[in-house]
Amino acid sequence: MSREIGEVILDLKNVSLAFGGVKALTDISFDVREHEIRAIIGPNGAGKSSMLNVINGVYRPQQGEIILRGKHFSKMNPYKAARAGISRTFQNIALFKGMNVIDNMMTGRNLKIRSNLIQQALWWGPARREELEHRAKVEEVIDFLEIQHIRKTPVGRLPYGLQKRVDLGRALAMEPSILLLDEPMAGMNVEEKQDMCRFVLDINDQFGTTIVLIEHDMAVVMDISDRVVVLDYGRKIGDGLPDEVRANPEVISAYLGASH
Amino acid sequence: MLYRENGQFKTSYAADQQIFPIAQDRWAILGILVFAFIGIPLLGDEYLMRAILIPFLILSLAALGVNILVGFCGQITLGAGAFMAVGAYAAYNFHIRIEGLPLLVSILLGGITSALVGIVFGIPSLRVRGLYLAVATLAAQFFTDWVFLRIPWFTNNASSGSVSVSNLQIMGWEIITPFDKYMFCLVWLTVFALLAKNMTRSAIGRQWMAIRDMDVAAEVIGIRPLFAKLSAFAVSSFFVGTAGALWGFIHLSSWEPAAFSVDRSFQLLFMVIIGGLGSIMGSFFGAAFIVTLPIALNQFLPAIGGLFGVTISTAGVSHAELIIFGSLIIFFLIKEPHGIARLWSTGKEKLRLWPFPH
Amino acid sequence: MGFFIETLIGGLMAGMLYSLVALGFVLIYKASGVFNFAQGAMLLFAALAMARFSAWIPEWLGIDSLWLANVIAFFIAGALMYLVAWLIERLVLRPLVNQEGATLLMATLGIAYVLEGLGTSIFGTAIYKIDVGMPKEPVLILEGIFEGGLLINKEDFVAALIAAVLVALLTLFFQKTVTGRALRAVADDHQAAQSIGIPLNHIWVIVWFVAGIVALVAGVIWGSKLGVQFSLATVALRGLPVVILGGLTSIPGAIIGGLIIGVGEKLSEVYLGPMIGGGIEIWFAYQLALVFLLFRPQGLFGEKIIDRV
Amino acid sequence: MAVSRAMDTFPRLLFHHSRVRGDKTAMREKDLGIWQSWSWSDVAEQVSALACGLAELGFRRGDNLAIIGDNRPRLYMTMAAVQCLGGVPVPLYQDAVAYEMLFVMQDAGIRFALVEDQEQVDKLLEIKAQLPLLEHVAYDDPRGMRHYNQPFIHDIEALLAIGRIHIRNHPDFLGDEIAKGAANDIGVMLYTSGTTGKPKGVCLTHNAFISAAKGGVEFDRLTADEDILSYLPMAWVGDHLFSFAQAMVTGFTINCPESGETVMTDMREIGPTYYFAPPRVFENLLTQVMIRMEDASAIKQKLFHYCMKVARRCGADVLDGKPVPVADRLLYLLGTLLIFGPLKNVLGMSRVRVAYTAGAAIGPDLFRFYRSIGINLKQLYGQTETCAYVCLQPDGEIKFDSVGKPAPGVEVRIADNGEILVKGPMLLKEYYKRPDATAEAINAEGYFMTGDAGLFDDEGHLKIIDRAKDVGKLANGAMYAPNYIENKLKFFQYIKEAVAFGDSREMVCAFINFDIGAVGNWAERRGIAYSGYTDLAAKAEVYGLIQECIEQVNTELLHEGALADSQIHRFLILHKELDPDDDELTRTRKVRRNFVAEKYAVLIDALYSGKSSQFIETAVKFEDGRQGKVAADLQIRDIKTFPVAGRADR
Repeated sequence: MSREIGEVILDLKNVSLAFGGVKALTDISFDVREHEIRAIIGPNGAGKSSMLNVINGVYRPQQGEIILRGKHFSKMNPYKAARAGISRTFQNIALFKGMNVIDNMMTGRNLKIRSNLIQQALWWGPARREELEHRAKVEEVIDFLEIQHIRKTPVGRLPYGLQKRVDLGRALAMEPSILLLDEPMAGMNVEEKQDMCRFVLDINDQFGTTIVLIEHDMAVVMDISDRVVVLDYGRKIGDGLPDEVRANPEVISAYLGASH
Repeated sequence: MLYRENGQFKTSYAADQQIFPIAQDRWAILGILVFAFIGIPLLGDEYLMRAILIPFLILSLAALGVNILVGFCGQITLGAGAFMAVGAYAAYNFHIRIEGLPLLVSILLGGITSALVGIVFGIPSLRVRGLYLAVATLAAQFFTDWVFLRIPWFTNNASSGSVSVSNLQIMGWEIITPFDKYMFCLVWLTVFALLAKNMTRSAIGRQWMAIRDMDVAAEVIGIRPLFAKLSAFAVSSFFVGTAGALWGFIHLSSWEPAAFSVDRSFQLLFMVIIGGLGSIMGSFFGAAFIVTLPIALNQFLPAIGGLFGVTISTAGVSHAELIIFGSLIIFFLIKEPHGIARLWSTGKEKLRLWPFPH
Repeated sequence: MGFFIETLIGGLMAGMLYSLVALGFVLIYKASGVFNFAQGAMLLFAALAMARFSAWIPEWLGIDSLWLANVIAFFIAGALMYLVAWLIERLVLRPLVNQEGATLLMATLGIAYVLEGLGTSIFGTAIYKIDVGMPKEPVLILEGIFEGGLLINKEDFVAALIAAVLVALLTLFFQKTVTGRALRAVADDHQAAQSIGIPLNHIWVIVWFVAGIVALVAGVIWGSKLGVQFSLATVALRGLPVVILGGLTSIPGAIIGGLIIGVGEKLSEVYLGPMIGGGIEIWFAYQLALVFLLFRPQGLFGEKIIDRV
Repeated sequence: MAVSRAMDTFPRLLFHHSRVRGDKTAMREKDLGIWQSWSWSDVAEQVSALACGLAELGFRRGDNLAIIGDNRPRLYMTMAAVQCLGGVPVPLYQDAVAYEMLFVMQDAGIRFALVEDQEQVDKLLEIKAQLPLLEHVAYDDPRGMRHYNQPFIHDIEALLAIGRIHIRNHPDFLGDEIAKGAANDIGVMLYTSGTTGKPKGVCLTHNAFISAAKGGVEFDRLTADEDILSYLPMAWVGDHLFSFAQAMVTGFTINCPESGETVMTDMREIGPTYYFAPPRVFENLLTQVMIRMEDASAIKQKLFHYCMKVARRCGADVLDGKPVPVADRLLYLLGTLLIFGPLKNVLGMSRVRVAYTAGAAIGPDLFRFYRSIGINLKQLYGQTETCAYVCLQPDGEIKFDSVGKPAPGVEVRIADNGEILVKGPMLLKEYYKRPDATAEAINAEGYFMTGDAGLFDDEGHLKIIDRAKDVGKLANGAMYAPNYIENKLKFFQYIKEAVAFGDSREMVCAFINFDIGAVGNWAERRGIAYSGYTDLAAKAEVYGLIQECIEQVNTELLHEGALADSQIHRFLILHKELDPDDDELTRTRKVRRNFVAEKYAVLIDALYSGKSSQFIETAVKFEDGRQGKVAADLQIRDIKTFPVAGRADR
């Protein structure tokens, strides 16, 4: 491997999150290094998705802070996170159903749009130029994800596996430095899983994107991730290299408890 | 069936992203424009222009505006009539208070004023959605109803409560005859439809649709709901406002606040629903449908009644109109929730696939 | 002070009627997720039926008793409302099941048009009187406490009383009867209710019927006060801010919201009106609701919406 | 640069086009959502850079370069670049697995390879140890190639870059190299598929392909404005002729699809004017058309079938410009508007002026379908050794069962044993390093022996009968081609399998298997009750039905000169269906003639001994694996044959 794992770029310190009285996350700290693939695992309801939602500001934690490239945020919001180069995919695919694949991915280029509303209304100068440039960028992502044959299909008509891929494509179109993947392989068949694994590794390898990933399939996690955080009932019960985590008795019991 | 697309390949993104990528569509739209600009003025009579075509053109413009907000950005509004009123009265005030202000500028300023008011009434959309928002927009409606009825300044202290404009001209072209009015509205609509189409196919349009389809995901990829929603309110209100100004200035010449009542708001909403939410084309279909339906009913109902020996009074016709209208809305919602535009695009798709069914 | 309290009470009385309209909205929204814009049209339709039948019945049956004629007319109008509820469920709700809220809202606008058209073509467009023997004369009360006493409209008082009784009855119906409990179950969770064997379609008919009866009562009261005419349909528009304020899913919310709006309208009309011009009550109610929305988007008693990702 | 004006090699043709139509599009490829285009001058520039880059890596005159990948402009350009340097491109089938490639790579002594992508690089790495000669591998698509650090693996971009530097330093180099080239140099080496024995490298000269291409171009009046979809394997001679040689000769545009999955869509977009596909592609398309039409509404289906009836009646004549009644012509016009035009559009064939098919026999129904809806589909005949150029069907002279007339410049002769012999400029120079095979294939008079048996009909059209080695002789010495007869029989929908006998016998007899579906249907319509195949096979009515079919074949055979003696005299309907499970058919459903002859020897005897019936009992395997026996008393029928006129000719 030629990519080299760098310094810590994302550091979460003592994050706690509650909905009403229900605690979703309790005092969780962990860090993510540049260029690594960091997995978050845990049984259902362990708070994995909440963790991602805290990182990119969809949920506001009651306590704790997020340090992104040395900048402290007590609260993130999704727009700020996006600006800072964090993009993500969703567990229950959150594509824009009324648009086709290209347009969905074009929304991922939104932050890079410089032309204003009037220029766009006139389809004039910079607006037109930008449309064409971003289309070209999006086409590269389409090519990368091998979804050429559906580029103009409305996303609602796509099968589940392809929707997941488009969701990833939209996140990639942002050219993120950190990519959060919420169960990218859930509900897929073996072949689709393999494809998705390959894409994740390729993204990490080719663009040096840091990846934080939630995944259920332990085999996949152990294969592709550099370090693993284990959550259970909103607490961190393990953190380290895949092999260390696998040997951690607390992790084993949590997984056994969750009937594994 | 009529489509022969072999050989229409695209060698650049510019060609691929044009509004009508299929040559046959380009020819069709060109044909329609030629007919509208040359054919109709040659063939149509004054009644047709005054009673059907001018209202159709202006309401199409308003429907475009409503569709931007409701269809593209997913923010339900029941207050479109209010923004027509704001546009009309603002343009009126600019027109009469500033000596020598060109007509075009007055109308545009009317639209801009409407856009500003639209932004103010769009603020609740940042906090509430769906049905709650629909009610919030009614607030705009009732507020403006009241303002233009009760605050004399806006009507230049007109004692009757009705205002009127005269001496409409653009660089020496006096807009007097129905033909003049038709041409003026047609040019205006053509330009604005193009602007609307451009917006909906560029970044701003995608922002609106993203907010409509999945607002959380939109925010996560860096779309600011504040900007997206308020810009939709502003652009929508601008379109609706200029339509209001045209309605007052060109179509009515003199009007009262009742011209822009809550019924007008509902009417505009029906246009975009029946025409097709989220479709530029749909706005035209909807406007055409709603403008022509009452006229058609007025023509045909008594005739049909006559066939069965029943005389249908004018009042009877208007009652029947309500019933038929309401039934049609329900029928459309059940049978084709995406409106005539969807029928159109399905039909087009069928023609492209012909003779295959799918 | 006395004048203020008088206004306040007047507002409360009017508010009670708003509550009644709002109640119709809430009932239907809770049970079928439909924001029923046709509530006003139902009100108009019911009132028209009541007004016309109470006039026709003495003619047809030769009954002299106004009271009896009214009772018969009330039952006929009630039956009509059942028919309306049944037709709506059959022709509109069932085909549109599982559609988005906005679609259903539009559908109710369609229903409103049909009902208005039907109502006026069957019953005519003139202004009709409903005389159910409501006392018209104003009374003075609490003369001991306030100087000059408080002038209360007896009719308003009776109306408020009827409204209160109706609300109480409905509450009982919901809490104590099997149908009522089924209704609540449906309101909580459509699918769950269906899976334990509650017939959704039947429930909808009942809810729309109940809403129809509420509309009928409200129509009778408004009608006897102002006469039955086309403009009654817009009364529903006055009910809207009430539901927004109270929360779409809350019956107490509808009542309290109605009272707040009623009082607010009257107070603003009396105290604010002279400053900025008359006729502000409609938009004032709306602005009140709007400002309120900004701080509490789900209304006073509505459930908080949590975004799940 | 100074290049000879003679246009007798492909590099010279290329630079000619870049001079006379430099701005015209030479190649397109659907990539990144649009059709990326290269003009002839772009191509010339890239080819120059590629050639110089290769030269810089050490590519020398006479070297062979393997090209492996899907149809990509860069791969076609590499062919030209290699030819510029006097080397020989050797395209390989891209879907072959590594060990299948090994033989060709070794045989051709490959030093350089240009491949499409990571997948192909991996294959080469897998067999690299067995390829000591292989020095350099370049790839076109960098996807996934980041970690391939081996010094002998190059990105094509890097190759282009060093090529461009080379051009700056040695501006005359390439011109000189091209000038050294001669028309008689080997232009390309294509490996035969090698159904028997190892593949052989067929060495074809520039002159051979240019002659073949020119002949075809003149024959069909192709121009520089044609568009062709290049989607068939580059290693196949047809693609080399159509997509490379003819494009180079005329200057028309080749279009590479985005991927295998999108060929249909890409075809619809491009709408080629010149199209080639093997019969199975046409067959699949037709099947799709029929299946999709089945979902159509009843009215539309009626309309479709009506229009197709009109098309069958007069479509081919309209296409050939023959006289057609006015009413039919109008109906056909209507059909074109409603059905044929749209159908061609969805098939991507609206603009097709000339379409060819070859490689296998095409069913007459299939062929007729395309022609009747106005697609000028024709057949051609040729081999790798003849640049796929021997016979072509001229416009307006289309016969379903012939492959047309000898192409311009080609001499065709039928040997005594029926074998087709051809001679012309398009012949191979030799088999690579196989003088023995070369000597075997080309006879003393310079004719190439195709190995196919054929005959010319009265109008000079060539008909392919069979593989020459399968052709036998009747007792009277007349030619006898069992496959040919069997295929004729099998064109009837009622006949599923047929086995003909006649080699060294005085007459031809046949076993028939009918199609249980079609005949069952037919029987039901006539109210004939039956319990199964064996039962139905014994019915006199069925015999009558089959007999009619065979009689028709006999009348056809009568007009086929040398085969007139092959008319079927007697036949029987087998009591069971021939079955791969009983080893009577191969798994690809070809009849095992010898096995069947042995197994049913008693039936054959009965056929030739003039009996009118014969009892037989046969062991069968049922689908569930059980063994069983089927017994029947088979009838044998005589069939009317027609006297052969002009027997004296032979």
